[in-house]
Amino acid sequence: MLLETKNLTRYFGGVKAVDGVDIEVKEGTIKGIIGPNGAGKTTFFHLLSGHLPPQKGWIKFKGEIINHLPPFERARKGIGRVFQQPSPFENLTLMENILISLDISNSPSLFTSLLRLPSLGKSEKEKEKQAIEILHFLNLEKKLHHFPSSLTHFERRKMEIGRVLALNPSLLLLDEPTAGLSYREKEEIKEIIWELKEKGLTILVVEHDMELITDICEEVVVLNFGKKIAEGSPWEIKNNPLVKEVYLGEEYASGS
Amino acid sequence: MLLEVKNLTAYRDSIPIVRSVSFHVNEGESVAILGANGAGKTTLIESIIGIISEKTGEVRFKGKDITRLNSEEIVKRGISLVPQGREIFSTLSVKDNLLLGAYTRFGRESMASIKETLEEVYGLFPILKEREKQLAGTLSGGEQQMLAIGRALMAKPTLLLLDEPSLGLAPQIRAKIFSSLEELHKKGITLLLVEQNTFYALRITERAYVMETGRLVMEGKSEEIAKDPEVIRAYLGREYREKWER
Amino acid sequence: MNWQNFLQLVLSGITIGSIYAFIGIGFNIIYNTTSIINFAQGEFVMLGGLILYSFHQSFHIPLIPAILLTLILVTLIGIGMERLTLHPVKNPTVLNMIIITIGCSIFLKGVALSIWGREVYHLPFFFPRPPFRIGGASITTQSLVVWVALIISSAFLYFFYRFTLLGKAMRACSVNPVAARLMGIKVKSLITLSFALAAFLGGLAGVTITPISLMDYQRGSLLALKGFAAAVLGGLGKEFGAILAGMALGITESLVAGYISSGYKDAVSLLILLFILFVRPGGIMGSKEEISLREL
Amino acid sequence: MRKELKGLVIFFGLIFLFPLLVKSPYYIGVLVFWGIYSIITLGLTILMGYAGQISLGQAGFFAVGAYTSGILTTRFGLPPWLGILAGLGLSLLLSLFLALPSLKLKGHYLAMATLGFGEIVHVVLNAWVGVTGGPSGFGEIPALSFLGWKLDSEMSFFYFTWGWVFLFFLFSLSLLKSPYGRALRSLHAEERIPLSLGVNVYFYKVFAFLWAAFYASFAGSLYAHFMTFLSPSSFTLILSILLVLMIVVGGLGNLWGALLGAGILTFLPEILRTFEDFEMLIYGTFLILVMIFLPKGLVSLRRGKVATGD
Amino acid sequence: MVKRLLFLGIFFLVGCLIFGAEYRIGAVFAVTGPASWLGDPEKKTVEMLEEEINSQGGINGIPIRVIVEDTKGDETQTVNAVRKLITRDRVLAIIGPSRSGTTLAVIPIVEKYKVPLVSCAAAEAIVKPVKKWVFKTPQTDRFAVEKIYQYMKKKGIKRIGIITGTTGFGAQGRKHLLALAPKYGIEIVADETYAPQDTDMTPQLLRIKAKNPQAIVNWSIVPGQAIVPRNMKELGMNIPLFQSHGFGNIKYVKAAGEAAEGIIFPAGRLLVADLLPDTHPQKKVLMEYKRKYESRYQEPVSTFGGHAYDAFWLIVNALKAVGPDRAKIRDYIENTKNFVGTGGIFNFSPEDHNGLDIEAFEMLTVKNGKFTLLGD
Repeated sequence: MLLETKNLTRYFGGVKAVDGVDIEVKEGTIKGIIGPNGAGKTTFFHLLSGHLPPQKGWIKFKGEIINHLPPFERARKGIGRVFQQPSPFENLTLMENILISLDISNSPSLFTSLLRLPSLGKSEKEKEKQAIEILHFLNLEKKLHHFPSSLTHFERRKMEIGRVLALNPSLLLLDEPTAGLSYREKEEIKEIIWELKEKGLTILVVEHDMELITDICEEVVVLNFGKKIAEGSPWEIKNNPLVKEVYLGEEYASGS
Repeated sequence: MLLEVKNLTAYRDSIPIVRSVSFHVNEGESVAILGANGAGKTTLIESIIGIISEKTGEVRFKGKDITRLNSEEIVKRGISLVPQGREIFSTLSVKDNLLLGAYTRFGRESMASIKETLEEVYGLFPILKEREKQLAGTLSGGEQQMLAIGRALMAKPTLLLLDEPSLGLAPQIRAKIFSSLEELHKKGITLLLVEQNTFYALRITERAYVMETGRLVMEGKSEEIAKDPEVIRAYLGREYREKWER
Repeated sequence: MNWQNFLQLVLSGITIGSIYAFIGIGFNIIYNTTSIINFAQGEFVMLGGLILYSFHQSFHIPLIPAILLTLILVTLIGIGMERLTLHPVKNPTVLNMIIITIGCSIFLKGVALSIWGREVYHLPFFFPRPPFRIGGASITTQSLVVWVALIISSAFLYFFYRFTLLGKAMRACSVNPVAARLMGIKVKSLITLSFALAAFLGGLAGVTITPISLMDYQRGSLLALKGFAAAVLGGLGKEFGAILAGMALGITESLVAGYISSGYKDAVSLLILLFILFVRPGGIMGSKEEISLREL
Repeated sequence: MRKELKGLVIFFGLIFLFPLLVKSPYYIGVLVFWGIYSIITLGLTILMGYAGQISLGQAGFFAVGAYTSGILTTRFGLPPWLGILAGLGLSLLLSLFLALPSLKLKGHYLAMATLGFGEIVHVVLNAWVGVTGGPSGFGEIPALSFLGWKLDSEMSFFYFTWGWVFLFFLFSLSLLKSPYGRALRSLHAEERIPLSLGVNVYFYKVFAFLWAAFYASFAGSLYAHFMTFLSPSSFTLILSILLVLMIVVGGLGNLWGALLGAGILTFLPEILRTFEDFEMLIYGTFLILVMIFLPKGLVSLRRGKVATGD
Repeated sequence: MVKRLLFLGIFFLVGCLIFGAEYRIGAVFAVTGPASWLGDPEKKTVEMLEEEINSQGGINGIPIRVIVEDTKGDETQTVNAVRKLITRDRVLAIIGPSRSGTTLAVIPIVEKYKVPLVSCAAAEAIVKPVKKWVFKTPQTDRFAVEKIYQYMKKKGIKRIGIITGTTGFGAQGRKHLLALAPKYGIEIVADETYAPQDTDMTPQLLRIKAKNPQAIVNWSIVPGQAIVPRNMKELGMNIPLFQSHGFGNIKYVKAAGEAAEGIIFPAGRLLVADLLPDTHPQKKVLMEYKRKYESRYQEPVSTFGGHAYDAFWLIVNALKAVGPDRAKIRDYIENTKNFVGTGGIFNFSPEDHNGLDIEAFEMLTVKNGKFTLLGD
């Protein structure tokens, strides 16, 4: 198991945003998380990435309990998270946006940096090469020196994925990766996700787009009012009457 | 013609985003503007309602030129916008949010008629009445969207603009929002809907425009647009397509 | 020291504290519509005191009409300041606006310097009679005037922000100015109104405290520093927070000066302030919920 | 980096030539203060312009640097460089204390906390009479010497100061052009984003505070040895605000802006001094006009020519 | 920069052409800022005197020009201003600065450039130890303290409380109050301070009250001088209040209102000039300055303007006698004897660059809102 949670719980005041969720994610798989708005999907991600501490339960990553680790440590351990709202570093170029995460694993000492010793240049060159590779993979290499403000919404989304990929993560948390994208763009994201899976990444994805979920996920977890109400293959989920009632509605009833 | 837009070009930071767009909305109609992210839909809507002032061309509402008016004036004349991302007043209560929606009516109309609208909104979205006293920021995404629509309705607009009301909503909630929009339309409110969710948008509107890189590239009856192979390929997902065909 | 002295220290702490609180709520009004700190708030206080001096002592206008005239004039200055300096700025950042208010503060001080010079002015107590005695401690009539003015102003503000549409609209402006415009709220006019209100209250503070603290052209900014501390400590935007924090600050200063060391009283009270901020990063009254909502 | 180097050579070339062209000790003296303030603003701009934090207490670190090296050299006869080092050490320690709450505080609340720090330093300078000399201050601080060269003339101090400005500028530039600089600039976004990318936001916030305090403290030591007299009235909140003004007027988040802002606001009072009572009117108007018409600071007058990252 | 220099150069040349030769004297006062209550009357005084001399044809036919620089009471500004006066304006001598701190800050510069400076600040540290080029006209604060203590000794006051402001002036006073008390057999039972912006000194006064002293000494600048007596009155403290010579402006009496009645303080004779017997050697000088200043500026004269008055005449007298030479001016001032000024009768010497003794002070008190000589 790459990731495991047990009885994970988080309250806000009296509201249970995440309520005793157990989840297991196998290495190299893609798992979808769906549920109505306010079901606690994003809070669940906050708990996994360390932006919120859980009140109960534990999170095990690569066999180690990581409850106490701050977000940046978890990122360094290999949990990469892409947020729902695109939030690039506006004052950095596309390339620099990617370099930020490359710096984590490969950064010369402050002393070297201030005096600009030769090893700095070497490591910078190396990282730039890696960054270009990632941008190439995302079809963004032409916009290398652009600032995010001049990118389209789609390009920004891809850039954010690239930024996280630069961390060389083993687990990728994607929060509505295709929200606000056109169908063509969704297809491209889908392809990227497939390719990542082939490279051996494990992916946890929150989505409302059932089509995407059906296409990419092996397993789906349904959350409602912070509780896990169903788990199974996309096909099972779609035909689960409880899920239909609370989430999918009648629209999908005649679907498959 | 209720709303008429002629050769509108609108800028953000001096960059033209909307390029000489012309279209119209008739009284009692429900019209959609479709397009991918970045096509300029939001800019178009914001320049109609006066949030964006850097623009050329003409916008007429009820036959009067409103191009140069600021948004406060435009709202007073009967256009309301449900903005993208909801933009509710998160630290004010739900009820205060709604009352502020009727801001321009205070002093011009009686308290009773404002109360009446409030009840109508509560009738449309009963959950809002339940949450009346809660801070708006504590609502869930779907509830916030309802609040944003309710707030816009409080101004009793003749024309309601909606900017991506389905963004980031669960399928069921999405369906609920759209069905309440249909209901509103039946009550006689003119709708101008900007959407990416082509499936729903075309289902509840009579006419639609397609927008690409700042220009309107297609116009027609919603039913016809939905049959256009170009549109189907570009904007409709596979599942929707199947459903539509059925 | 005995009980009587303790009472006296608390009473004079309350007097000092109510001065801080009074200035603090002025900061809140502008913060509530614009999310900025108006560094010229102290100048409104200063102008209130000095203009009243001129009207009352130099032109011999009776006290009540003189106060009214002063408040009108200070309010107009507040409106003028906003209209001339902040109003014309397109897409201002918070930092830009704050620096403009610093510029206004310096400018208004310059104006006061050229009109009133450097002298320290004083006004007689509004009700000239010997101090009241409570349990062996004394309290001057002017302190009572400050308290009453403070209580009335804050009650008015509370009512205004919670129960009037205009007040709610003003709060809406700071939460989300664009959405406020979409409601048909004239955001810029309300910002002007908030400056008018803040100037009025600053002027009222100046008018009532000058008989106690005396006034000169640079005294406003010195007092404003403590007022700012009160506003922040109480939680920005919270009228009662400012009052509570102002009082706490005043009483702390007074007790530290009375029991520990007068030389270090400001340092000790500032340390306490830092500590409170450390424990409650949003001020005493700042609810965590609201802060996180603002950040979302 | 190369592009900036050209500007750097031209600017500092002109500066270093200045005393040879204009021999007036008055102007050289004013330029020394420009240099001293520049060192502070170069540090502060990292904190405010890049890491997105605010400090209204920078005069406090300036004072710590000045007083520590002043007291140690005058009272205890320590060599000046030891005094400077001690000042730096103390400032770093204090800024660590200040930086810790800053991890929790934001915006106006952080401004208040730093302002409180500056005021506490000021109160201590006033009240700790036995050590600081209290409000009357103390004088006869020995002059610095550098490689056996006694820095007791305006000219020699000028070269010494601006030599340091040059070095500090290079350090700042190197920092910003390194991985550390990128991480610092990432703090401008919402905290959760850099955090999720493995950037230790807490470290960098503290780092930026320490960096700014280091610069301010060093500048303070230079100030002490140049003035040879210190009193608390030189280290007030007004100075802290002035330093922030320098950065914003010059152009936030830009090293050239920090230099330019410090220069303008050092020279402005010199030019305005003859106006006496009207000085405040002109000064206030100047600030308002700059913010209305050049909200991005004076550097935005010369686009393209700009150094780092903006 | 170059443009500005060019501009200044032209300005300077034009100035020379129009005005021809002139004697330039520098003046650095805290005209604005927290110490402007000092700098303002000083500036007004020297401007008045400059005009007076020039209207009488200057010194030996050459007009004088006093270049006043505003220091805002800030040390950095003062240093710049003095450097400018010396090296750019090439003044012969400098009057001021107003504050002790700023004076101490510029001493290294005037010593280095060898320019005579006559300070208007009170601190004893300015002239003790003697600096070659530095003089001062205000009565030394130590003598003010001694004057008060002499009076207390006479009245049998042995236990006192002191309260001082945390400004340079207050701190100097506190230092002397503490140091000199044993000499007069006085015990200081309470020692309190307050910050310049404080609006209420009740806590400090309560602490003093608890120690039950026979009198209180308050050493500060405005507005503390007005607030302390008022707070004392509110607390019902009826023991005598002594204040410093900084109280020497009738405006402060007004600011303190009724509470000012009975305050005792040492001061130069300027404030009570009209009460002096006609035979008093200072009477003529004092009355003349008072008349001129008050008729010109429509405001009461203060002792601080008097310090600038004395400094101005010391320099001008020297200039008249020895001509435009910095070193000779210095020597002349150092040897000035029996110079009758507003602050007293000055007798300078190489060991004494203040030239005044304790006799420069009179004990004054406030009666019916006016200053009056304190009898025995």
